[in-house]
Amino acid sequence: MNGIHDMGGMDGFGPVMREEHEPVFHSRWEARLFGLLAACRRTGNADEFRHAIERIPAPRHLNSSYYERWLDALQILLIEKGMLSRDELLARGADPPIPAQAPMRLKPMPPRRARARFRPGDPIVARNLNPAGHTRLPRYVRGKRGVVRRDWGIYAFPDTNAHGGGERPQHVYSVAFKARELWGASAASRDWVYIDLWEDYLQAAAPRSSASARRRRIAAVNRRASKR
Amino acid sequence: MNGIHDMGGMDGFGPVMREEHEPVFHSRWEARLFGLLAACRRTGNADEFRHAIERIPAPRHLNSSYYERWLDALQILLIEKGMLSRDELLARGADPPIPAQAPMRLKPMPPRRARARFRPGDPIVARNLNPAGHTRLPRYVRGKRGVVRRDWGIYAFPDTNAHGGGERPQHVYSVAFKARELWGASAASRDWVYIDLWEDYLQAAAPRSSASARRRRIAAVNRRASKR
Amino acid sequence: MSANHTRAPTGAALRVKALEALLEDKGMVDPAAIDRIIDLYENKIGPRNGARVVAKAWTDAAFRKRLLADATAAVAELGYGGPEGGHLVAVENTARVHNLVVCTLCSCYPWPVLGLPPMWYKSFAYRSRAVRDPRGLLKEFGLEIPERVEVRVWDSSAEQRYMVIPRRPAGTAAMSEQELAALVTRDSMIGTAVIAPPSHKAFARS
Amino acid sequence: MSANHTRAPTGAALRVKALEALLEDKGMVDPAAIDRIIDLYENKIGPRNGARVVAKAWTDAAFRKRLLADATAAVAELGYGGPEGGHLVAVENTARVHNLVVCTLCSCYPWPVLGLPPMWYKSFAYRSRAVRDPRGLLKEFGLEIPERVEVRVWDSSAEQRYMVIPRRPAGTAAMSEQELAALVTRDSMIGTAVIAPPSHKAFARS
Repeated sequence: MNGIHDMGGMDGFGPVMREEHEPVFHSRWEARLFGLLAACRRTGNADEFRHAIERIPAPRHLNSSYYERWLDALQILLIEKGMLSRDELLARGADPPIPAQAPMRLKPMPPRRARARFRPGDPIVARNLNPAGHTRLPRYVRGKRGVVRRDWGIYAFPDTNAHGGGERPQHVYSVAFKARELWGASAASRDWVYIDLWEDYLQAAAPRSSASARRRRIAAVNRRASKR
Repeated sequence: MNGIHDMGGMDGFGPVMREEHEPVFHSRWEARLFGLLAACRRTGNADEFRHAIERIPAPRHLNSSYYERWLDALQILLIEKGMLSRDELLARGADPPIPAQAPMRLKPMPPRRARARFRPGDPIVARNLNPAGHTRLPRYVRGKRGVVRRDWGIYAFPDTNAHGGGERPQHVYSVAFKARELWGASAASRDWVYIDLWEDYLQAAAPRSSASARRRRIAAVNRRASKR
Repeated sequence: MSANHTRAPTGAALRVKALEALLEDKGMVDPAAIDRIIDLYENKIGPRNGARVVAKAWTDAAFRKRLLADATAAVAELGYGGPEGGHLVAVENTARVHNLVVCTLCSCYPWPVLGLPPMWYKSFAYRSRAVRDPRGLLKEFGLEIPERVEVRVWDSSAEQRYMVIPRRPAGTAAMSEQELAALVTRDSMIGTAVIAPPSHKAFARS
Repeated sequence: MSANHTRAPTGAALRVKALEALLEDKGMVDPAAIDRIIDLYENKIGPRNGARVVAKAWTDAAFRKRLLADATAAVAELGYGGPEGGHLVAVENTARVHNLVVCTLCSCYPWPVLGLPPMWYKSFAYRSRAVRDPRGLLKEFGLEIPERVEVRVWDSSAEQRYMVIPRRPAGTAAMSEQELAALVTRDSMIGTAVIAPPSHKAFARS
């Protein structure tokens, strides 16, 4: 989902506020909650948990601290999995949120073949996927051209694993994007963003040579247009 | 700026809530504020006002109603233009927000020539611009291919006009984007989004024929890759 | 649930009161001018204006043509104009195209013909979803658009303000322009509703 | 200003208490297990682990090589591992490349070597800006990256957890591994700081 959690590249959050001599936990409830979640592992996998955080309604999401979001997500999952009822939580004052969307269920998907489709050096384009459910393909790389740098091996696919659709294990690659490809000409010319992307997020791109030929064609069209 | 106001295509806000027999204003303060803003025209142009709304810190922005955002923006502008001081507002309980970023000042930009660079039917690509200031080029069309449908004539350019950079008047076009170009294969095949874009937001695209040739080349690369 | 109601309205009421008092003290606003503006939008400008435009377009082919060519000039013939109406555009629903209006970046809306927008039009939910999933959104409004019909979403990003000319329902051949205007709903001019034939008038409310 | 403090902590404290009581009643958690986990992250796991890794990499070329090839295995030699550390990756700053770690989608962080992340790492401001304007962001941290140096931002979107091996400062040739470890700051292993030479130790805090 294109939730507020997918905030790479956004403005409007002001400066980064730092704290000197910051404690590990800022209050005992943070520590208890952290421990609670680690000790109570029956609430689902990490993808389900992340997706529950994503489904906190955006206004509440932005007005919650990190551990408040954990608290909301844990309650969402406990209710949805039938381990605690909303009424029980309300009765005790635990204030469970109403998620912005219900959990999506997927039929188990076939596994990807184990053979890597891409190799280091391959030019790729991140697909323009906008799934309704969980994904680890952020908006800021979609449709953008990058280069595969490393093959990290085979991992469960978050887009299915968060929705009962199975692990659909597949290769994850370290993919490098030029900052200018992501953000346009105002970005620093030397900078890169490296991000880890599952094979299903990628498609092969035409090799560089033909891309630059395309750019030359577009430049020619632009020159013609500006002569009008 | 890539603010939270630029929400086209996002998830996480839940269902659309409607109200039967909705009044024009839900309370007198909304009416007073609406009238106040219309009657007090010395606070700047519409682009400055919109940008002030965008600069409300994102968490506060999402937890404010429509007219609360107007109230915040009006106070931001009154303070920044030296018409009222923050202290005066605080003393009266008007609770002015601290903007997420200071107003940006641009040097006056040269006007664009009046001649239209594009014509109806021209294929274009919306530029991948990520300006720090105000823009009316939403994220969801950046880098996407569309077609110019109509030339609406010449208008002031928001990206300069919001920042004291002058009107830099230029053509605005109605540009049509296929839903699938914007959102990928999961979008309905017949649907389009029409959006009005200033000339500075657009660049000429290579004609369709060469784009489909490019797609064929990419498909060939994909086929070769999948044979590995 | 709605983000529009999370902050106590009394807080905002006090803040506006404080601000108005300060601006009045400095002579920057005239309370009487505020009263006049409120009266205008509460009592004079609203979707009935647009309904009259639509009914005239249905019954007067020459007007319809002028409306589609230059809506600002055409609605001025009926006496409509003013803020947010300087560059009106009328888009027509047909058997093949359904139009839907949104403003993803703020809440632009054609005030002179539709009045001030309803809360839902200004809501984050509507603004975020209309451009990406218009069909899913319209289903929530009770409107299923057949697959063969093109959905055309208009994102009001510049000065153009859009109004939809809905399709004239069947069984209205004998009706007067005034009777027709009574059928036209606000939502049908935004594109989140169609107009039911008069026998099903109960469904055409709001 | 910070969004992290807008809701009253007492509210959250009550909510957590209620939740813990409910889960205990149902036998779903063991309070003693919670105590043990808290103790682990408050007292045993933290950036001193990472500092030891860095100091060893600076002084032991074979270890540095193993660390860059497979950081999970290399830090296990020092006894480090556990949750969020199954797929560690060490990236090395050089004269030509400055690395910066972020997780834009949540707040992934290499717990076994750096402990739990600081608030700012989890803040919306850091997550949103690191990928788009790393140089502007680093300036706010007091770090100006020369134009000729490549900034390489690592967005932790999958299972890989990144730690930065900062550059060893000048004037440290005579220092022991333990002395070197004392120079290494948490922020230098995220990439928001560099390590000042020992004479400027005052600047190397936090």
